[in-house]
Formats: sequence, structure tokens, C-alpha cells
Amino acid sequence: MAHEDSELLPGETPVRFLDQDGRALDETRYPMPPLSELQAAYRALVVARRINEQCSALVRQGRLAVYPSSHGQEACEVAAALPLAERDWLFPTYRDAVAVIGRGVPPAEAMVLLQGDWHSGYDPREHGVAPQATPLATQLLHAAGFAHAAKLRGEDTVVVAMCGDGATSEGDFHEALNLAAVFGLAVVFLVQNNGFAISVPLSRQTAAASLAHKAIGYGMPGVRVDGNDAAALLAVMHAAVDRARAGGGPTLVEAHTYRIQAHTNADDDTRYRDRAEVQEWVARDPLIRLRSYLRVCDALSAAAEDEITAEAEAVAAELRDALQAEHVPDPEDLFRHVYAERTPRLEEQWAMLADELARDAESEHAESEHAEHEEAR
Amino acid sequence: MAHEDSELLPGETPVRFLDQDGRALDETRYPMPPLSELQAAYRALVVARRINEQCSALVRQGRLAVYPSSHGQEACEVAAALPLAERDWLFPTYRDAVAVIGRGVPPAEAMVLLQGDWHSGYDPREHGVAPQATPLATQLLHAAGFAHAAKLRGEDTVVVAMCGDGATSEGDFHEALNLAAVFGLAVVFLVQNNGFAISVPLSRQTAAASLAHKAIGYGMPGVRVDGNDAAALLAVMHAAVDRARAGGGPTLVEAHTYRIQAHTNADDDTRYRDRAEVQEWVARDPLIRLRSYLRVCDALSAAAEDEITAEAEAVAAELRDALQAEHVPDPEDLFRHVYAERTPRLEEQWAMLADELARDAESEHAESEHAEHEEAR
Amino acid sequence: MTLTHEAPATTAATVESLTLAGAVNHALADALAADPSVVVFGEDVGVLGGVFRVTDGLAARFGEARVFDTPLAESGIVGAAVGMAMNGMRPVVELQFDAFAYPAFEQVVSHVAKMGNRTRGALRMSMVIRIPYGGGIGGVEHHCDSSEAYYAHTPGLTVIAPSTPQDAYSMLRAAIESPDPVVFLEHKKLYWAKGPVDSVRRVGLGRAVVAREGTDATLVAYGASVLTALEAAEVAAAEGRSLQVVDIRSLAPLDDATIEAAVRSTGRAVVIAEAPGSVSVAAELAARIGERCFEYLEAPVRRVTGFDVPFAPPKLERYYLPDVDRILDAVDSLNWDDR
Amino acid sequence: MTLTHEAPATTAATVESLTLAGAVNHALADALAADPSVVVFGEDVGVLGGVFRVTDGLAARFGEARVFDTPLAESGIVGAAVGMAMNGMRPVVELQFDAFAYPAFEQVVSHVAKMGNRTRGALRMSMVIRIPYGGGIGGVEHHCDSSEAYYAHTPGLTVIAPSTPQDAYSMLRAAIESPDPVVFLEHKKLYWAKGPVDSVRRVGLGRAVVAREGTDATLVAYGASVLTALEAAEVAAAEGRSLQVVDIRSLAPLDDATIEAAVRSTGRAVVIAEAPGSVSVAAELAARIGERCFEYLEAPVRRVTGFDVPFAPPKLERYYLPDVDRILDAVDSLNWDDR
Ligand SMILES: Cc1ncc(C[n+]2csc(CCOP(=O)(O)OP(=O)(O)O)c2C)c(N)n1
Ligand SMILES: Cc1ncc(C[n+]2csc(CCOP(=O)(O)OP(=O)(O)O)c2C)c(N)n1
Ligand SMILES: [Mg+2]
Ligand SMILES: [Mg+2]
Repeated sequence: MAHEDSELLPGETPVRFLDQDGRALDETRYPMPPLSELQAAYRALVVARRINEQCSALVRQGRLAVYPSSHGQEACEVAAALPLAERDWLFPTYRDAVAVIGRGVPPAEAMVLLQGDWHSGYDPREHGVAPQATPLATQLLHAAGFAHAAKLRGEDTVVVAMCGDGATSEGDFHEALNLAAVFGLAVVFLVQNNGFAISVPLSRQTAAASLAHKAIGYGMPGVRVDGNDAAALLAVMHAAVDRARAGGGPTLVEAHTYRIQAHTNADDDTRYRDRAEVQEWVARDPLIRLRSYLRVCDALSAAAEDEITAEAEAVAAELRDALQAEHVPDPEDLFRHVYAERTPRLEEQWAMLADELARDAESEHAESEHAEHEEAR
Repeated sequence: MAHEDSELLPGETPVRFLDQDGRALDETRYPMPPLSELQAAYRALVVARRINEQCSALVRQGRLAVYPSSHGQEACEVAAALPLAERDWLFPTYRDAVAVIGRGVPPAEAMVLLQGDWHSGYDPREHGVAPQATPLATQLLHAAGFAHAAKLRGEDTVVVAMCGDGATSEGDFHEALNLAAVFGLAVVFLVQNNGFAISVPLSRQTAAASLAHKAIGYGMPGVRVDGNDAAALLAVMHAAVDRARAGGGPTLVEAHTYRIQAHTNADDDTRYRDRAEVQEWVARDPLIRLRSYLRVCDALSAAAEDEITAEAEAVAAELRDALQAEHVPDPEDLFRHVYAERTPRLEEQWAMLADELARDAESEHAESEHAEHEEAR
Repeated sequence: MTLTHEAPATTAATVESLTLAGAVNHALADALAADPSVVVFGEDVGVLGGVFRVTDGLAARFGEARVFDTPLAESGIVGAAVGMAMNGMRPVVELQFDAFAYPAFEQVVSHVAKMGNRTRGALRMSMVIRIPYGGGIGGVEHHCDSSEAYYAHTPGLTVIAPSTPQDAYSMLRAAIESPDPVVFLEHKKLYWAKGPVDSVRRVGLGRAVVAREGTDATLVAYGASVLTALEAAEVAAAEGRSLQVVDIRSLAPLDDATIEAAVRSTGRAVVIAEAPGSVSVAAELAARIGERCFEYLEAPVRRVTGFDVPFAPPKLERYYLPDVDRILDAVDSLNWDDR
Repeated sequence: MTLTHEAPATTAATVESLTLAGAVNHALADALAADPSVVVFGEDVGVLGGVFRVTDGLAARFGEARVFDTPLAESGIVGAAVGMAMNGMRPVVELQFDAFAYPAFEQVVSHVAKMGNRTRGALRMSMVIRIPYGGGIGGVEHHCDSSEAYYAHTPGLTVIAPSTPQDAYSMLRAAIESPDPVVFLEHKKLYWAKGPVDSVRRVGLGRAVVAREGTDATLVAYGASVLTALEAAEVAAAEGRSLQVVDIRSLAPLDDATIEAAVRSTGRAVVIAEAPGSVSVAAELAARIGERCFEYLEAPVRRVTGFDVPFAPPKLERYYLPDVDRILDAVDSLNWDDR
């Protein structure tokens, strides 16, 4: 085996700083992030969890059509966003709403898609966040192209591109990692390996020892990391981001984690996994792990905890309020953005719809006048 | 680095038995194939080379529209076909006509595509050879599916699927290798790395140390082999085929070789590569290397050489003759095979064309009668 | 809602009331039972039974070798099915949603559609690609495309879009038995609509059906739009106008004879489909009716289709989708003054 | 063959006689020179200059950073272009042949076409996808598809298919400057046909042009079929029939006004295209003409298109492709007795 091979292959065990009880382990491959960053991460984790819970509740109340929760995966979500500078970009999936919010997108804007108002609700340029991608692995190519443009202009932008374990089987995953490696692009590919693609277990996605083992086939380093250990994730992501920023090219990071909820509210996960397995992972909760550590380090006072909880509650309340108001989108939106300028055909079609709406409004008006009239009798 | 990793990664150097002068090297990773097989391989190599030369000549004479020659890569072509049993299948590309012929397909049938008569000219079932694939890497999935069907029926069919270095960048390459590995299918993926995809050099396809390094990412072994050393290729292919037949799953074999001719006759390779580089590879000719070795081993008499040359000439002559005869395909063929049974629409369309042809024939007939008449005057 | 074109003909024993999803499930089960070369695979079709539960129970009943989940790779699924069909199997694959069939497009167009032709019939692609499609279910982007035009334009493919559980059952059985590749489009909005299914009844591919008789104008539709057309015909009847409804069922090949006879009998036609209208199956129907019924037409053939925009987000889809009023508006525009 | 719609208007200095390939090359060069955000990439477009030499010399002139080869991955090429467009570049990508664009289909349909709509215009996909397409060059399978229907059906895309070097030049410049994504189809058979190119002349997207005046019937065509139509008109003229030829140039959006006016002026129309006719751009044209010119039509709109079969092998393509005789047959069928 060549010397360089060992540099690109993942270690035999995932990077891990904290054990399940939040005790620091003997991890030497990366430096432990400073306490201040872990405190920031903890705050973000609590907010993320609260958002996940709030959104699941909003689904039950019929305010969101669907919500693919990252409950249990919040450490990955936080570690995807935190290491990025303002000028950097994040390329998230449908599951990464809380990472999107972590980049500064207002929670209500992040919910526009799932609320059914429009296909995306925030300005990507304002926050450096691509629209959440639904077609799996497609966004990894956008990330590579984005980084390529930056490189051509001599900018040191770094891009974090996210996907799940299932998405690694798609052709676009392959093409994206390869492009990024061939052109030495500043992309960090973060795979959240939560063990399932809807109902399909990891064993149906790969026969490899790990997903990080794919990296060497592209000539980039592959790293495995405990996806429920925020400290380890931050350390690994910082290293990968720094490497990318310095022109060192892409890295593939595989985070081992678990989705605690079903795939979405529409899914019934009892059909394909044991409750015992879920419970095991509940016990590995990334929040509790980091909280324990911070407490042991005396870096999380009760006051701070209260303050964080309050902040999370405020975010949740804001989200709740925003989604309580029934917002009805404008039907003309259907025609506004298909092209920069509306084609004559689309003008015709909108005119037809507008005419229908006008007639509907008229007859509604007539009906209600009629009803009033009847009442008055 | 894990123990299993070293089993799946390719060795630091490609497998090689013979040096450029045909001297045996100290290769211990595989057993040297028996002389009898090398003799058969040599015979096949000479025939393959002769076909390549003949086809290039037929292009110059306008008998073939195009010919993507495997000149210089014949050892790979031979080693793809030879290790297969009759019940096995080969999934070749546009460049692999001589491998197709190596499976027993009559040379003239293998040329139907390039002659422009039809999209494929042989019966795949009769020879266990899929139609030569043009869309890159797509056939690798067919190979996996084919092997999957065999596995489901409990058959021990082995499939060899071929592609080039450029094709490894396609999403279908990824999806095929992954499928084959996940389901443990009996597929040997043989990549002929000839350094170029038309004009694009290998460095634009991968940043990895080798293409064989991709195998570990799928959990299958990756092997590198000298693609101009027929002995090494046969040894590696036999091992991979045996492994697949025994249920051991797929292998990725990367053969280092070189395309001596331009991509096709339509290509101008002086635009993208040095003549010196081509000459270097001409010197590594797989025929000469094996011939030298066989001679040294006293396994190739002058009489045998003469006989082989005569056989190759006979094949070339047959091919020449077959392609000299101007064959005009039947226009009705356009409608015969689109569906098992012609749709009413296709009946209508054929009726229209048939009517046109009848009218053309009539007016030609009238014209020629007219001409005869004129002449007679 | 209850879905049927006609009263079932055979004995009660073979007739069940099923949802369209249930009808597809039964068809798969019966095909798996009837023919050992039938295999069913795709994403989540195994233990989960599919995200729409269409394959529910099949893995348990027929075993993991015949009904199984694949890696998440649509080109891979279809490409592997091509190889399986080359090797004597009859694969029935599910692509999870319309838009998630696009990664498989190259395999569909370059191989599924052409392999039989390429090999002069030596390697026929006897396979079915099942695609849940269409809107009206409040799905987010990429979950509601009506993508039939892409397939119906591609020579070599048979494209079926049933509107009743009976047709879903019978035509899926026929599709699986067909020597040719079939793209089988299941409208998601119809999945939970019930209708009688007679498992003995055979419906061939390539045949349209008159779903409702009528004399004044012909509504030509398929999939969920057939229901909208039937509703429109009901409303029109109340207003004294008799609308005929043709369910084309087979988008490729089109049943020219039935469509032509229907339109000729009324002299007026409205084509209804959810997909964006431009360069669509609706366009083909309008063009053909124009070509074949020109002398009989009292008015131009009207199209009531999705707008030429990406499918609407959930809260706007009711504006996007063809509805009864829009159909009746189109009918109203068919030069009635001439009468 | 020489290709032009009209005599160039501006000074000789800006006018050159170029092949269509040369015109595209010039347009790329001028765009690269004019706008630093333009980048050109694809397979073999760098040092080789493309398999059709369309990008010849560009890498040498503008450097490897702006004109470069990619790994062999079409979805990758288009997907990366999406990301580049998100980051302020104007990528112009080449997909080597029609059928080799199919692997990129998901990126084209789900992102290129929809990203601008998805983000309410925040991320417009200002990019061009160049695709050499069409037959008539003796190409083997997968090298001769006319795949325009797939793109023209997809809302959000602009689809251009020029038939003259001038239009190729001017419309490619316009395509590169467009805020919207453009699929730019270059007919391979036209690559070596010459015509005058005035690099100052601007031709907007979305506009058809009357390529030949005529009064008896209108031939509607695009790409290489425009030449066949013009030839047919020439032959017909000799026989005393005056055929108008409309080159639609823009397949999406269609220039309804020009097409409508043309067909209304003659009352008869034949639509000509190489692609299989079913569910095609030709179908759309026939349907629209039927819808918009119904009262003016003396005869059904006829289509002369490729058959509904996979593209023919080289020795059979002359039977497959629309030719002058087939067009004239269609013209002959347009109810002339009525006059
Ligand atoms: C191209 C494509 N195919 C299928 C789907 C349907 N789908 C949505 S999520 C999903 C599973 C994804 O699993 P994974 O990548 O592991 O991410 P996770 O949901 O676990 O976060 C599937 C199959 C899709 N969105 N895109
Ligand atoms: C999907 C697809 N894209 C592009 C092409 C056009 N093309 C034909 S051969 C070729 C280069 C292939 O290179 P490689 O895989 O290394 O094989 P080689 O020709 O060297 O044997 C290209 C780009 C194609 N046939 N299929
Ligand atoms: Mg997952
Ligand atoms: Mg090569």
C-alpha cells in the first residue's frame, strides 16, 4: 500500500472527543475546539432541537405540509454551518432546515417550502445558502460549480455541501466528488450517515467498510467522525474548511448519526426498524453529550442554560406566530419567475387565469350579496 | 488503516509478468498462466491486430464509416474474452470489436454497426455478447443487471464489463460498481486506461493515485495490471473471473495501456499528444512482448507463426470480402423492430414510405425506359 | 370517489372493490405468482412496501430475492433492469416520484426504448417502469410533475396512464406480459380512489375507451383528468349539453381509431391534461385530431392543460390544475353559434 | 450550400462568410472577449477544439481557466454550470452529441429550468447548453437524435435552433446574454454550410422569421429542415406553386404572432421537422396553428417529420429524413380542389 493511501483513507475509528456521558476521550488526530466555540455550538444545538420539535408540532397542527426532521442529527447541522465565514456558501438538503437557519436565514423563511407557499423562501445570496435540494445528490454538483467559479475569480470562498448516506449511491455524488477533486475545489462534502434512506438500511447502499472509503477513489481525504459529538464534528469540519480555504482541495466527511424521527411525518418507521435501536440512539443524544461536557468544564452555568432555553423558546414562538397567520400566495406568482421576462404565451395564460379569478370573485360577490339579501328578508 | 483495506487497494505497481523485451519478471501476486493459454492468447492477439489494421484500411476505402481501433490495446481485448466460458457474457464498448470477435462473433457481423447497415449486427444470445455500447458506462449497469438475474436463478454465469478511463467519470460507472458490490454480483469490470478520452488526458478524469483505487469505495478489490502484458492480464482476469464464479463478487481491474491510433479516423490526435509519447508506447507493443516470451520459451515455432499469420490473413480477407459487397438494407427494417408488433401508426408510416418507394421505382423505371428509348433512336 | 368505466362483466368471485393503489398491488402480486421471471425492485419497495404502499406485503409474500430494495440510484435501477431483461427476467421497477425518474432518462431513452430495435428483436426489453406522477396532492416541488411527454415522444416505449382501478389492474398485467417496455404512470391523486376490479378481465395496451357517451362535444383525457372531464360532463349535462368523454389510457401508441370516431361523432373536441401544454401529449392529440378529423370539426380543438410553468407549490396548485370550470369555458368557446 | 435569410445590412467590415460552425466559434470568442464571466467548458472543447472544431482556438486565446475540458460526466458538466451560474458566471457548456445530453436530463429539468423560478429570480440560470443535434451526416446510433421536444416541453428553458450562420452567431450572442437558460441546438448537417455573418447584427430570442415569401401555402420548419423546405419551395415554384417558408428559430418560446400571420396569409400549412413526429415540436406547431388559425385553414395542417422510430442507421437515414418529395406530397394533399 502506498504511503499516500494511508493519508486519504479514513481512520479505523471515527473521530470522537466526547463519550456518551460527555467525558473527554483521548483523541489526538485533531485539536479539541476552544470552549467558546463549544458554547456557541451548544446554544445552536438547543435552538436547532427546539426548531425541530416546533416544526413537528406544526405538522401535526396542519401548518406545515411535511417536515423531514433532523432530530438527533443536530450536531451535524450545527457543525455544517458554524465553521463557515459569511462569504462562504452552504448547499443543504431537505433535511437541513436547521443548518439553513444556522446560517442566519429567518426560520419562517426556511419554512416556506414545507408550508407550501413557494419552492424556496429565502434569498440565497443574502445568506450564502443554496435552496434546500430535494433531488438527491444534485446539489453536490452545484456546490462544485459554485466553488469552481470562486476559484476562477481567485476568491477563497469555501463551500459545504451536505447529503445523506442514501444519496451517496447516486451518480451525481460520484460526478461531484470527482469534479471537485480534479479541479482542486474548495468543497467540504458532509455526508450525514444516519443509517437509513427512508426504509433502506446502509447495507443496501454500500458494501464498503465506510462511506469515507470512497474518498481515496477521487484522490481526496476521507474522514469518519462521530456525528453526535459536536466537538469532534467541529474539529473535523474546521480542518476541512481550512484545508479547502488554503487551496488544499476537497474533503469527504462522513458523520455517523441517526435520525430519531421517521423520515417525514408521512413515514412509518416501525415498518423497518426496531424501537430498541432508536432508543439506543436517543441515549447518544448530541445535546446531552455536549451539555455534560460543558458542565464538567464549568462552561455552562444554570443562568446560561436558562438564557439559551429562552432564546430557543423565542425562536420557536416566532416560528409558530409566523406560521399561524394563514398566508395565501398570489396566483400570479406562477407566471412571474419562469423567465426573467414573461413570454407572450405566459401572458396569455395568466390573462386566462386572471379572468377566471375575476369571474369567480364576481360570482362570490353576487352570492354573498344574495345571501345578505336573503338574510335581510 | 484497517486490515481489510490493504486487501482491496491495488498494489503499488501494476501486475506485470513480462518486460518490454518479453523477459519474465519476478511477479509473485498471481501465478503465470500456462504456456498453452499464452499460445492461444498470442494467436488471438495476431488476429486482433490484423482485424484492427484491416478495418482501418476499410475506413480509408470508404467501406466502413468509422472505426475506433483498439490497436495497441489488443492484449486487453483478448484477455477480456479468453477467460470466459461459453455461458458467460461480455459487455463491450464501441472500441471492443476484436473482443467481440474473440467471443466467436463473425467479423463481418461485428462490423454491421460501423458499416452503417444497422445498429448492431450479431445475435447477442448466440455469442454471449451484448451489443457494443456507445453511450459511455451505460453498459456497466446492464452487466450488473444481467449478473443479478443469473444470481437470482442460481446460475454461475460470469460477466465481463468493459469501459475506458474516461467512462469512469460517469455516474453510471459509480452506480454499476456499487450495485454489483452491494448485491455481490459476478461481474468483472475491466477498465482499459489508455490515458485519453478522445483528447482529454487521464489527469482530467481523476486526481486519484489510480482508477483501481475506486474499488475500495465500493468494497470490492481493485487491481492494476500492465495492459500490454497479455500474461499478466490473463492471470488477473482469470483470478477475478474465478472469484466471481465462486460467489466472491465483483472486481475492478484497471489495465494500463495506450491507444496507438487516433480516437477514430475522424480524430486528429496530433492536436493533443506528442508523437514521442505514441512512439514510446509503440515500443511496448503487446504482440511483440508476448511473442518474444514465447520464443524464448521455445513455445512458438516459425511454422506456428506462419500458420497464425495465415489465419489472421484469412480472417482479414473474409472481412474484406464481406464488406466489398455493397449491401443495401431494407427500408422496411426501420419499422420492423421498434415494437414486437407494429403499431397502427407505424403501419401508416411504412405505407407512406412504401408508396414513395413504389413511385420512385416507377419513375426510375419510366426514366430508364425513356433513356433506352432515346438510346435506341 | 368511485372509479369505473363500466359495470364488471364476470362473476362476483373475481371482483373486488379496490383502490387504484390496491389494484396495482394485486396486479403485481398476481404477476409475481404467475411468472417466476417477474421481479419487482426500486427504492423502498421491499419491507416498507413503497412510499405509497403499492408494494405492501409483496416482499414478505414472494421473498427478498424477487421483491427488493436497491441502492438509491435511479439510472442504476433502470440500467440493471435492462440487463435483467437481457437475461430473461421481466423486471417491474418503481421510480419513487415523477421527477426522480429523470436521473434514469439516458437509460430509458438510449436503451430501454431502443435495445429491441437495435438487436432486431433479439433482446426485447420486456420490462415495466412504474412511475407515480401528477399533482393535486399538495406535494412539494419535484413530487408532482406530469412527465408523460418525455416518454410518449420516445419511439419504442409504450406509455400507459390508467384512470380506474380496473384499468390499472388489467393494463399492468398486460404491461408486464408485453414483450415491449412499458412506462406505467400511476396518478398519485387516484391512488386512494376505489373501484371494482375484476382480476379475470383483460384490457389490452394501446386501446382508448369511451368513458361517457355524449353527442355535443368530446372531452379527451387521461389519468386524473378523466375524472375532471367526467365531472365537467356531469355539470354540462345539467345545463343541457351532452359531453362525451374519451379516456385514452394509452398515451403511446395512441388509439387513433377510437379517438377519431369519437371526435367525428360530435365535431368538437377539448383535450385535457395536467402537464404543461406545450409540446405535450395534449398537443399531439390536438394535432392528430386536427389532421384526422378536419372535415368534421365545427371549431378548433381546444386544450385545457397545465400552464407552461413549473408545477405549482401546494397552495397554488388549484390554480394550475385543469378544473371543471376551465373545461366548461373551453367547451363554451367551441363555436356554438354555428348550430 | 450557402445559408442566409436576407442580405446583410451593415458595412462590409463586420461581415464575413462563415460556416455555421465558424459562426458559433466567432460568437463564443466575441462573448468571451466581451464578458469576463463567460466560461466555456465540456468534453474535448479545450485543446482539441471540440469534435466539430467549434471551439477551435478558444482555449489558446482565452486560456485554460476560461475554456476547459471537464471530466467525462454530462450531469456533472450541467450541474457544475448550475453552480457557476449561481456564483455569477455565464457558463456556455457543450454536450458532445444529442444523445449524450441525456445523462444531464435531471439537472436540466429539475434545476437549470427551475432554479430561477424556485428562487423568485434570485438565482437566475444565465447559461447556455450547446448541443450538436440532428442527422443527415451518416452518424451511427446515438449521434443523430433530434431531441428538441424534451427541452421545448420543459417550462423555464429557451430553446433555439438556428438554420443560418447569421442566426447562429446573433442568437448565440443573445443566448449568452440572456438572463435565462438557453438550450442551443446546432444542427450537425449545417455545420459546414457557409453564409454571411454580420457580427454587429442582433437577433433576439423568441422570434421567427419568414425565410421565403409565398402565397399558396406555408412551410413551417427549423434547423436543417428549413433548407429542405426552401428547396421544396424552389421546386414548387418551378411547378407554379408559391410556398412561403417560416424559420421558427426559437422552439421555445414560439413566435405565435409571426407563425399565425404567415399561415393566415396562405390558409395552408405543412410543418417540417426531423424528430419523430409524435408529441413533438411539430405537434405543438400543428396544434397551435389549428387553435389559432382555424377559421383560415383550407386544409388540415400536415406534418412531415421523422417517423416514430429510433433514428435510422446511416444507410437508411435518407428514408427516414423529411425530404423535398415528402414535403411536396404533403403540400399536394392540402385540399387544392377547393380553389
Ligand atoms: C433523485 C431522487 N430520488 C429519490 C428521491 C426520494 N427520496 C427522498 S429522501 C430519500 C431517502 C434519502 O436518504 P438519505 O440520502 O440517506 O438522506 P436522509 O433522508 O436519511 O437524510 C428518497 C429516496 C429523491 N428525493 N431524489
Ligand atoms: C455518455 C457519453 N458521452 C459522450 C460520449 C462521446 N464519446 C465517445 S468516446 C468518448 C471518449 C471515451 O473515452 P474512454 O472512456 O477513455 O474510452 P476510449 O475511447 O479511450 O477507449 C466520448 C467523450 C459518449 N459516447 N457517451
Ligand atoms: Mg440517510
Ligand atoms: Mg481512454
